[in-house]
Amino acid sequence: MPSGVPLAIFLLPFFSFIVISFVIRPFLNSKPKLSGYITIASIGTALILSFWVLAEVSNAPGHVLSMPDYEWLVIGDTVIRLGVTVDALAAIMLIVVTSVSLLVQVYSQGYMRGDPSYSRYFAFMSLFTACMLGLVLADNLLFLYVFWEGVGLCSYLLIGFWFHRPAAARAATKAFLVTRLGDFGFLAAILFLYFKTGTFDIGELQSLALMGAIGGTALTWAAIGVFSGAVGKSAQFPLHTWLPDAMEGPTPVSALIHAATMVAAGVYLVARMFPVFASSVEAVTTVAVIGGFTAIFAATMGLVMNDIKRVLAYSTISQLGYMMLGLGVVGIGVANDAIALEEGLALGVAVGMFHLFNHAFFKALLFLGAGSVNHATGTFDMREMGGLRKVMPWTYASFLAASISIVGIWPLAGFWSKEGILDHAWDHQTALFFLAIITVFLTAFYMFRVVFLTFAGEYRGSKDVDSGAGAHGPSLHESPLVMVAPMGVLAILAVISGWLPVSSFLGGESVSFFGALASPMAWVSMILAAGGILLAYALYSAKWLSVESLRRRFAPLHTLFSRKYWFDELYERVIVVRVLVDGIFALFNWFDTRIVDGIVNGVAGGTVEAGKVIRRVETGQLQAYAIAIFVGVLAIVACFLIFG
Amino acid sequence: MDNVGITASFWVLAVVCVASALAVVFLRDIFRAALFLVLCFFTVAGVFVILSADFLAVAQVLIYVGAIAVLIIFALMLTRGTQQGSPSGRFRFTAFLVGAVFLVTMILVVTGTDWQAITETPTGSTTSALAHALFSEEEGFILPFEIAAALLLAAVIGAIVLIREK
Amino acid sequence: MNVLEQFHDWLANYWPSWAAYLVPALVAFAVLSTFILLVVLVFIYVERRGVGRFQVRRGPNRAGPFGILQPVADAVKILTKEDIIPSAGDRWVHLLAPVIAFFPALAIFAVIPFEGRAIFADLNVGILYIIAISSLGVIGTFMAGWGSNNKYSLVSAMRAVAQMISYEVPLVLSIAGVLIISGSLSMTSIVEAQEVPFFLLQPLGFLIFFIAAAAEIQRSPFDLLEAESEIVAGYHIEYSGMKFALFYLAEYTHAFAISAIVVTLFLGGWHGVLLPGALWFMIKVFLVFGALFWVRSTLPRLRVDQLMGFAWKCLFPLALINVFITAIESVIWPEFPWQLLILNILIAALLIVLWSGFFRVAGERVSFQRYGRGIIKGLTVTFSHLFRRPITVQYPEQRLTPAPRFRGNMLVWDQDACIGCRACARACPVSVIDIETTKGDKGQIVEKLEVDFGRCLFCGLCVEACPVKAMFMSRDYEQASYRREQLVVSKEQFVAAEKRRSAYFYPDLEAEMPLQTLLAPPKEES
Amino acid sequence: MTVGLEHFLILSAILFSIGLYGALAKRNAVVILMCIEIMLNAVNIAMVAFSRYSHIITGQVFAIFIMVVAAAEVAVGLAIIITIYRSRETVDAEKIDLMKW
Repeated sequence: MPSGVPLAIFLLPFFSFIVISFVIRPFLNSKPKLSGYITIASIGTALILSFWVLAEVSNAPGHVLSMPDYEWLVIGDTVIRLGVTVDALAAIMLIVVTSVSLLVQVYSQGYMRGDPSYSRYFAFMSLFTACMLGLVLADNLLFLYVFWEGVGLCSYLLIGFWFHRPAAARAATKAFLVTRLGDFGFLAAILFLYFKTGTFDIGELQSLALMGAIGGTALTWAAIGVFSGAVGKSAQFPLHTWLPDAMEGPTPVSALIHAATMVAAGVYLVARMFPVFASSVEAVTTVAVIGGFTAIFAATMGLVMNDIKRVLAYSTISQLGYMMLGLGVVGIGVANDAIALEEGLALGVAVGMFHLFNHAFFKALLFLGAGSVNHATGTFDMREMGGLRKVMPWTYASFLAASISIVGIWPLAGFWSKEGILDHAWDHQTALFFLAIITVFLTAFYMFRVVFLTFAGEYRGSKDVDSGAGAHGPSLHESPLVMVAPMGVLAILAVISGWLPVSSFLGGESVSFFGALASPMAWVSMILAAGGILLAYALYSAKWLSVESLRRRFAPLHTLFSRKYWFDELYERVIVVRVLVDGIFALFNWFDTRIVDGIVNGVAGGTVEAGKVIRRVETGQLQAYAIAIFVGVLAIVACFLIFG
Repeated sequence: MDNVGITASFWVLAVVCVASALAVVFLRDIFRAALFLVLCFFTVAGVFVILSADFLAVAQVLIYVGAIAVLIIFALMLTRGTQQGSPSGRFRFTAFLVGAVFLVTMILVVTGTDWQAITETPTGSTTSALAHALFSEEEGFILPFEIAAALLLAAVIGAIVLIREK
Repeated sequence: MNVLEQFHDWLANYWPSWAAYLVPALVAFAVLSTFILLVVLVFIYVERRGVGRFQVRRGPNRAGPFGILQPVADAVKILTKEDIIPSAGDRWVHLLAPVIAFFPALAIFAVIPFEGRAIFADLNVGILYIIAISSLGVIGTFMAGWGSNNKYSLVSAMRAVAQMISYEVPLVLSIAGVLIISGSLSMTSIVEAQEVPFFLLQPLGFLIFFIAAAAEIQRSPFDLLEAESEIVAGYHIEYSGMKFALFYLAEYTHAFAISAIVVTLFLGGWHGVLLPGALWFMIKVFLVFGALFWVRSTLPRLRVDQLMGFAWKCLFPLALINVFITAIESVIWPEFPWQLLILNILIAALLIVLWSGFFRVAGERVSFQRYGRGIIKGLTVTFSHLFRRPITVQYPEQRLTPAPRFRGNMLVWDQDACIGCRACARACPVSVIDIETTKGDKGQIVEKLEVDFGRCLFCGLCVEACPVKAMFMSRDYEQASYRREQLVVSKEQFVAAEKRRSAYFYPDLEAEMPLQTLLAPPKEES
Repeated sequence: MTVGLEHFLILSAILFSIGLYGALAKRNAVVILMCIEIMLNAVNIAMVAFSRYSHIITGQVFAIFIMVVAAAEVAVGLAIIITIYRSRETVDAEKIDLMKW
């Protein structure tokens, strides 16, 4: 394989961005369709190239291809090299990113049709994909960080795509600022690692960490710093608040953010730096605990949301928590020497990434389904939906497939990766296992709550159900083919992606198709999931139980969940207003105005006062100046005559 | 030319030169002052001839009389400076003092220095010697010369830009 | 070593050296100035005659044989005029102006080589000296304009100065080409370098120099500063007498000088066959001067903004290009073979045609087709006038042939035919015909016939009234008088008068009369 | 009495001082410019005199450069003066004090 191929994968969407921004938008704005086609073509090509890379990687020994790197920057003795990593992890990520992105772009053709900023949308989408691909391919922390921020920037631009809506603008700012908080830790960790080791190269850092060259508290703090970046990007507790708000962006953007790009970046980072984490018990424990807690914590909030996209958003947070949990527990195993080092490192990555891989497809599908529903009903509020099964059979079918998959019913995709995580949690961190297993139940409940509220029962909205007969307003209808087709593809992937040998490819264990059913763990989780589904059915479809009475009985809990544990309030009212604005910022303000400004103003004022006195010399009389010059000349001559 | 000729012409030229310079400074009629400036330039050209700098003498007439003096007269007419005459300003006593001290200093320096002058008249034309000094690539002033050309161009453009009606 | 230096060397044997310098210089100066003034007088005569011929006139031809003494007569007239000094003007400036204007024109001749050794001072910076000195004339113009305290003078002076400064740039630049080829600033060296006259090697430079020189000495079509219709007579409006004569002399001296420079720089100076060099030189000078007034009598005057535009936008860039081209050629062919003249003429033609295309006149692009041919045609027309007989009537000797029905200033009375019927007197509407008759044997005899031409309307009613063809209108136009009484014509005068009858009312008379034309020389009436 | 280098230098000094006095004392900006030209001429005399009495041509080269600078200075200076005259209707150096405190 030519060494340019991985670079080309990154550059294709990037050039698409350049072309759209600098050629199509200024000169061909009357033909916005072009931008869509260019984006799809470039990402499609990138997908094909990714398959090529995958094939090459799977043939390579140790699943690693060595790529040439280049000297990029020389500052004194420091040489910063620029190169790409192509290993199994990167290859899998490339496939995930390009395929999901491609399908989302196709879907967007339909979803964004007629939007006045069509070209801008595709420009940002291209850049977003490009940044994510760059992040995946980067072989050193510096470039990884550059693309990391690029992804953040693009998410800001896309969440705030409809910036004229105040909510969207606010959500974009929030997403940007909250992830920034994590990024700060990440940047600190990068610099810390650099000063410790003198390198940005990830491979070197990994081997240094494994050899114990960093070691101890330093390593722990570095790992936690890196993890804080991941927490921000992957919306883990306590930086999870931005993700639900990010629903203000166009739905395909949500699909992309949630499935393949933005949030996946966090998990990918932890996976990429896994050897560093695995060298410190504290670090991996933190990862596992945060992941496990986030999983159940987000799921509880998902239970009560009425906005379909918010439910999906909390589900994403929850699932990301699973991934972190998976990485964390295997890491604990490795750190405690319960698993052999070599095997464990690959295993951890495999466990986490396998779920990421599966999750990408079904979560993208869920969002696209939600978008499709929105396309039909014009709302995201589930209370105004219902009965859509009849009008939108394809959407329903694919959404259902994705829901079963995320719940983890054999043999759909979610089952396989979730089982891995649960297994390892049981093996290495029993407490977290229980959190996870409860989360399985909760996941099943809220996903099927969505399914039942949206597709079952009678339509509760204001639109006309009977297609074509609508005398008032547009009628409900299935989405166009250009939207349904990607959903269909994703539905197939959501079913079968678990059967693909991704886990073993990454170095994890593989389970045979029926062999999985032999494990008791599978049955436990499936029974719990089924329970959740049943409860949802009972409450929302069959109405055996009254939702209202339940809500009354658990009123405090319901309030707690629906107010999202008051986290937004905590952050905005308490931390930002009380602590930051009233406390620290006020202190800074005082220091700034009194001390800093005081010194500056004092100097300036003194200068001004002195100037007021001295400026009298400047009479504006040219000849006065000339006289001064000649008196000076005479003085010099006099000096020469007297002393010379 | 022999010494008598040189001496006579020097004294004539010097007296006329200084007198016309004084006239430039002290005449109230500004147009006449400008004419005396022309005379002063002309006598300086004469001084150059005595100093066997024939090229410079001609250049002096060409540049100072032909261009600079004419420009100044033009400016006099355009600014109607003749209506106010040529009054002295508030610095005249200081200026006189500075000028006088400067003159005395210079005369002291000139007379007090032992100049190692070569009195023989240089032979041959200065034009080609000057051209060699200006343009020869090894020890010439070719770079300053080109910079001077650029300076002139800049001055021309600057003057046009300044004077242009908005 | 020229004549002057030889004279000095000879003198130095007897006199102190300063005198040996001074005396030859003074002598040469006197000789030179006299010669120049003589030539200038000839110039004035030649131009007036020449322009006359170009305009199909005769020019001055009365004072002396062929009018050759006309300049002398003019000089005498002008010197006897009153010398006026404007009271509000600047007296000294006014007085000095013509001197300062005249001096540089004269001083130019110091470096003009009339022949190999006939040169006042062969400066090695000769051409530079000429440029420097001729720029002095500006000061004189300024002084004249300023010292007269007249707004027309001042406007004219400003125009003149602006024009002279502007045209000096292409003038100097066009010389640069010659200097590159000849490699010297000395006038004699330049002449000696001309095996082929430089106007062939430097056709563009020659043309630019000629035009710019014409502008520099303010000859038509560049005589803006005199523009009679706009600013009366330019900066010498307040000048009269000797001072005006100096300006007039300065103008022609300058013309002479410029012609001499053109000859020196471009026409090979004193080079020529058979005839002595100095003669060749003067012949060429007169040819150049002839060309100057040939152009003057052909082309109309330019507008002031066109004048400046022409200098800066047309001549200046062309001159610059010419310098570049010449420099490049001199690098490629350091010897400058005469064959280059073909190339250079081609380049010059091409440049002129192309460059003129950049300009617009009255919104229309200047094309060589239209303007170039127009100018050439105009020049040929005026040139062809040289070979025509002047249409001027030499009045007392020659008389104009009036139209056949011309009503002149008298009546023609045929005494023999008159029957004394007094019909004319009765017909006269203003009663200016006083006629007394007595009875004779064959009818009435006219005793008295008086016509008061001071009051006559020349209406011709008397002619029409006459039954016997005794009264005619006259074709005479020469009678004039300072006194009214003399306009009353008596019978005796009628009888004695020359009888040139007009065909008025009698068309049958036309056949025997000469045809009147404007341009054809008049045929004498027998 | 033979004319030597000192004579030219003293002539130069006198001219320079006269120009200096004029440049410092006169109020009309054009006259000031004229006086500056006198000063430059004085310097030129000194330059050429040194060149003549040392037989080194460099002095004349410098004089040429001074002329170039003088030409440029006059062009720009007069342009400035005329521009000032257009906007302020005066060329009195004492009244042109825009850069005053």
